[in-house]
Amino acid sequence: MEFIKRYLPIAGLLGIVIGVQLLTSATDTAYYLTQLTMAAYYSLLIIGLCVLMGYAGQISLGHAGFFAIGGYLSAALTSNDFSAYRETAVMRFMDTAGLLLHRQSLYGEPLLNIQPWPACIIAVVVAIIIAFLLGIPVLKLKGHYLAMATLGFGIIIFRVALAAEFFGEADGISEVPPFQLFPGVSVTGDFSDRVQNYYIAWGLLLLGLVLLLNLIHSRVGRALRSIHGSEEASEAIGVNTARYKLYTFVISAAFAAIAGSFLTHYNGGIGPSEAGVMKSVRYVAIVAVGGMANLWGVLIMGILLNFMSLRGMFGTYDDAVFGVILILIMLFAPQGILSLRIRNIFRTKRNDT
Amino acid sequence: MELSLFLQYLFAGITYGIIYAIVAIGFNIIYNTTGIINFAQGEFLMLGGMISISLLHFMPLPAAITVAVVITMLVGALIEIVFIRWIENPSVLRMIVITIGISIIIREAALHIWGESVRALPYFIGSAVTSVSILGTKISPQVLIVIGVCSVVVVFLSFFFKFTSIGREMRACAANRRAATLCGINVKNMVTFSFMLSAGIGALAGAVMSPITYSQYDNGTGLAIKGFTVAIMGGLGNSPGAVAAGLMLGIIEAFSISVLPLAFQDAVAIAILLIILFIRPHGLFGSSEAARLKEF
Amino acid sequence: MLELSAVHKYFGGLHAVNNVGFKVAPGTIKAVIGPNGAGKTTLFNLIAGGLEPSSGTITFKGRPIQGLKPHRVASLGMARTFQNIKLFHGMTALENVMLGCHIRSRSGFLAGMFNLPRTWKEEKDIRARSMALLELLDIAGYADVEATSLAFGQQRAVEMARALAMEPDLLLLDEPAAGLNIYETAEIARLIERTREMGITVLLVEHDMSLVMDISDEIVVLSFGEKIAEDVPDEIQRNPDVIKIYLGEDEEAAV
Amino acid sequence: MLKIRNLDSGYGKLRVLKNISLHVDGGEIVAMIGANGAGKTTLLHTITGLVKPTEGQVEFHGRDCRRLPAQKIVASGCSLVPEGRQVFATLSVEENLILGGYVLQRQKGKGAILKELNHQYELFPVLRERRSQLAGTLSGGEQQMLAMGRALMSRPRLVMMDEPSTGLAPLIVRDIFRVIVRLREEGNTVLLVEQNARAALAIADRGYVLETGKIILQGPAEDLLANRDVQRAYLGREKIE
Amino acid sequence: MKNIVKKAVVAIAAVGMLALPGLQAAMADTIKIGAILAVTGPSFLGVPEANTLKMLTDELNARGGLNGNKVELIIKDSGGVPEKAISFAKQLIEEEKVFAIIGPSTSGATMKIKNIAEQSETLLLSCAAAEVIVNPVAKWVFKTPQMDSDAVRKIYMEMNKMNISKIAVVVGNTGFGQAGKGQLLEIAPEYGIDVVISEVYDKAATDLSAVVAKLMANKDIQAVVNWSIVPAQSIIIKNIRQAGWDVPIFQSHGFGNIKFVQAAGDAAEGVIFPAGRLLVADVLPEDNPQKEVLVKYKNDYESKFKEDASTFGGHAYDAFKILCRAIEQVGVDKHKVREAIENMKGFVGTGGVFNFTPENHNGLGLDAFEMMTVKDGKFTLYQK
Repeated sequence: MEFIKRYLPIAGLLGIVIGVQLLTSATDTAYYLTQLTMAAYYSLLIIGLCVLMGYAGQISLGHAGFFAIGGYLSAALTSNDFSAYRETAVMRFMDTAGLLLHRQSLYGEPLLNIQPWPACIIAVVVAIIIAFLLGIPVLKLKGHYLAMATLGFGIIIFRVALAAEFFGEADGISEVPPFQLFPGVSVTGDFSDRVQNYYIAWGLLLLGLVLLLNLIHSRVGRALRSIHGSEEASEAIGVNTARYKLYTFVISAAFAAIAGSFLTHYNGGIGPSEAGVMKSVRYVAIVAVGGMANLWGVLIMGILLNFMSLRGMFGTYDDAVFGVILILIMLFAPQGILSLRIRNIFRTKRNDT
Repeated sequence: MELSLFLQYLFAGITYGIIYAIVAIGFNIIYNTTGIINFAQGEFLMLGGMISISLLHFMPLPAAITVAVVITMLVGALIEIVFIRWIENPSVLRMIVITIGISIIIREAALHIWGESVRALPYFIGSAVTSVSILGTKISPQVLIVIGVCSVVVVFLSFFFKFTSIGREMRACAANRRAATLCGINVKNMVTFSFMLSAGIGALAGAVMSPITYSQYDNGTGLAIKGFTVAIMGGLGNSPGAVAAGLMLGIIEAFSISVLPLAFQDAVAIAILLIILFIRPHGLFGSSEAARLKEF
Repeated sequence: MLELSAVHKYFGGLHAVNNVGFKVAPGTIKAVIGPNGAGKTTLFNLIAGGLEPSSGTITFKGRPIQGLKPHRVASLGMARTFQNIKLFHGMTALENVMLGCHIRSRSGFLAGMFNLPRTWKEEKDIRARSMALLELLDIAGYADVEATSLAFGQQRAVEMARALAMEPDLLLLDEPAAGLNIYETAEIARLIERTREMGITVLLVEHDMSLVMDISDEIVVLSFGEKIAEDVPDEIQRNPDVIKIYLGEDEEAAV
Repeated sequence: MLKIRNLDSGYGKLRVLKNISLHVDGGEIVAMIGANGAGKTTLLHTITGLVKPTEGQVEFHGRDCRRLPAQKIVASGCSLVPEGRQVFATLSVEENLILGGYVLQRQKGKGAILKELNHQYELFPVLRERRSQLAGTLSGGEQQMLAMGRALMSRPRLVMMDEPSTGLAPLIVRDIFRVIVRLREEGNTVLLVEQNARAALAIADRGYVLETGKIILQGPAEDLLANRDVQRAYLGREKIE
Repeated sequence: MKNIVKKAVVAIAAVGMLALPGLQAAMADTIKIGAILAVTGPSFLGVPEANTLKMLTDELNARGGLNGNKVELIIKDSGGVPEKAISFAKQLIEEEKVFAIIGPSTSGATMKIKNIAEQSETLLLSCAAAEVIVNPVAKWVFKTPQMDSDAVRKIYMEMNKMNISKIAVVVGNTGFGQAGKGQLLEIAPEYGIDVVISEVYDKAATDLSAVVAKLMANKDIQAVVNWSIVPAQSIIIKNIRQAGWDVPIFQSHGFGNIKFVQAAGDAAEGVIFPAGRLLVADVLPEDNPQKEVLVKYKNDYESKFKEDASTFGGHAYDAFKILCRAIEQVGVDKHKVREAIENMKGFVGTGGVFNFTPENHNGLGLDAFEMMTVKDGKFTLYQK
């Protein structure tokens, strides 16, 4: 029973995902899949942030930083030319291990890169390590201090991306190669692989969702919610609050890094704006709109708002739209936009009976 | 390092520092009466600059600045009345998100009102190249005006809080809101007033520094982050601490340029902030006891 | 079971706990009483790990625990309740009790995310055990009700159940009868005695004299951070110092 | 002076007070006793407007003050000495007192404040000695006196005191209770909320017993002191003597 | 739980409805030109570009369009953000089926969509400056702003004349600044110039007197080159002059916006910089081939938008006009148009006289620049 309750909506979502693909392909509007794919990757980060903010109750205004770590490292390792280091021991070892990629640039120059798989793993592991090291001191802070510290972390990542030649400075990194997951299946923005990439992105998102749903319904999830309720009482029943907060932070950072890595391969590039403060704020806004501790709500809003933004539906008011949404939601529906409707529906129903 | 060069750095540092301190004091005034960090504080500086530039077409400089300060104060009051006043027991998270939203909206509104172009008030004395010589170092008189005005503001504020009855009442709200209510003080009006005060100070600083730093729709954000850094370094709510921390950070930043590439200037400031947060979250000049009492 | 010796705690200039030492023998009920502000809650937090003593030692089952984090103390087998009931908002009564099983279960983040069979089974056990506890305390009917919306007395019971779910050796009760009426207080007293019958040692702080006198094996009296008496209830009631500090010199005050 | 009828109050969904009715007449000391968590503080907060009642009436001097904000209620002459003193720790003693006279200053000007200030210094000589000290550095008893002095600065018609004896040594409690008695002699009205039931009832004219949000007993103070239930629950007398 | 499913269905239905306009648009019979411009965001060069494109499109349609076809302009605001540029590029190419894309305004965004343009064989006429956009050459990608390297050469040639050999380089941390810094450092040895110090400042910097102090401390420095498109470029020259430092200041063509001059006030006097002739259109000799084009564009723009024309708008102007000319020549066939552009010679634009070749997708040379200076708050030609 419990099992069905948890997984039925996921099956429903899977059905919708497939349905949308079939519908768009049939109506020759498959181009919608491009933005749906990108939105899925952003939503992967957002559901991770949702567990951190809504369940463990810790704000992070620096999550774009983790996204950027994942994206930038993947991009730099797979796109920067390491030919100059060809003879170093590390490179030789990686070469024999098959981790290097010899290829040619679009213009015929030889390039020596690291394979996307190891690059992605390195990127995510680095993000995890940074989240771990950062989380230990940062998560001791509360309220404004926590907000400011995570914001500061985001700014530092942004500055590094902007100042380091390795990361392409202000222009970012372009011409990132496809990420071959299995033979015949790659993460790439090529028009011909669009449907395939749509399923990769949504498959990843659904997997992430299942993992997080499992988590919040487990012993750990219960403990996380208890931390959000009262740290003191939660300690008293034996929950190692510091460790739980830290692990949640690390998991959400890993989700962000994976999203960053995949989206960068999909887009074929990344720029410093991905690490910007506005991006972090936007993620927080979407989590707030979705209702903080409501994974499904956050997921739906994440897809919807990112999709609309990526299609340019907000025009020159893109940031303003997010500002207005943020305020309206926080003022009138701090439990998220879906809470409003649900409550109203229930209210009318109750009046009927 | 030669004396003149040293002084050059020092003045640069004091200029940054005093501006940061003013922003930080703006944060503190609101924080003290409400426990809220107003992330839109930087926008008050922007508004002060932009409005006085627009008004300059119609009136002389002093009048333009005065009217701009008044208008910004009204904006501050409006923000408090519309967004803050009626929320009962908001969580810190909610207030952070709301003020960030306000900041975005003001910024975007400014973009659509004034466009993206950069403007500046004229130099109050002389022109862009006028400079005065101090111990062999040449600096713009506007720098001295900024330092002077900001110092006057700081002194004025400390007198205001110490010796006027409304200042005393605001301190009472800061010390204990409930007890202030029980004394018959309308705490909500005090909060509105604190928003006006901090908006006014921000606007004045924004106007005075406009010739040096220029005004643009988005130049509040960077200042707000630095100002917040300084507010935390000085101990949230501690205004003398903010001045000390502001000057310290400004001078560190200025001298960091002599050894580090400029690109890392901001990273230095943020790194200092993170280190302080980790080892002394209540700030360099705040007391841990006071910080504990202000637990969120 | 629990032993305090020469414990001091300063807050700034305030000497909140001054040279307090006593023992709690296994299987007994011990009460700490004293007027408001006598340092009882501070003492409780020192034992449960929320605060670190300025000096002195606290040992639990023979090992020093002063300065340990509360969750470490809890995992050693010490459970506590709070004066102003701290149930978790937005969770049902059952979930609250299930949280009490936290230290007696093991599934971590990865196991939780992948929902391994082991986790599945553990979850089932926890649920069954928690239901049993709710039944024991006669509140099984409210299992699926949001805990914080229950009546005060029921909330106390849920909190007790949560503490018992931890299967503690020592149970700390911070004013368990606060806010309860006479009947509910009697109920709590019965419950505490049953707890002892289950082999759990109890240390409680309480204002309600009748409750303390009824159930305690021994009583410690605190005043201004100092221990002024420690004895069986009957002796405490006769102790002139206790009468003086605890009840105040009412004759004079009436003047 | 103060009339409360069928009052319900609480925080959010939590109903703390249920159907409370009571009255306080001019010139008397009324004691409200009850255990921790019985709802005593909530009652005082509801009267002062810090908590809004969900049902019932609160009438002060014939004026319905249910809808008034807290500061207006204070201005109409109903002062609260809050639990735990709540002095302005970062302000000096004298500033604390002046702030207490905020209402008076608005109504009668600065001169009235100075006069009232002297009156408080007379009542609590120790405060005069410490007038320029920061309130946070005072001892517990001194803070309690400051809190009382501050509440009295506005020349209230009704003073409500929430647990004035908390955490104080018996000697100091005695001093404070003496001041309360003196206040009555000067014509003030006092609503005293106390856990220290014996001390409170000893100086009160009338008393109420609050238990889990309901008034279960009321009457002249002597009667309550003699009541066996009260003795058993709040005085511990049955077993002790 | 049912609610969630219901909601998801509603959301999908909404998405489906969005699809309809797209379908209709694809059937219309016009030449669609897409533009991805940074109208908002930290680099806001897109405003004059968008204005110019709108103006030109209206003008063209008023005259009956291109070869009788109406031109439809679709402007997307990228906010200077690469991922949006990518999304918009795909959207324009696939859904709108645009004939060509003008923009993006920034090099970073251009580089991100370069491959998309190549793959989909869509003409991309970038308004961004960086060299890498057209070097190495990509078949479908062109750009209209002058080469950074040519601007650098112009400056170095002037320095050689002035006997300056030791310089300081300061740049803003935008794509424009970074690219300029690279070129300045790379080309310096060719002209026997030694870059003693190079510094990068933040695009939002508000005071740079400390960095000026650092430069001043180095007595070898004979000139300062500042390369930037952000307001801070006015701040730095102001700070230099305030410090009483009388060093020759060179700026990049990014200084070619009168607002920066106004912002710098007196400090801008005497600044030397290379730029397209748009800035000095009025004072150009009559026999200059660009004179007519420049004066017309400038007057049109300024009378329509009540603000000074800038070289950035000029880049969009050139891109649009080049495209139109190619379409007029060979009709609406993207392969032919591409070839026509690649072989276009002697096209007179605001940026200079364009001569494209299959190897040179920029088409401008050193002569596209004039050295200019500021006199009495106005741009004038620089004469030694």
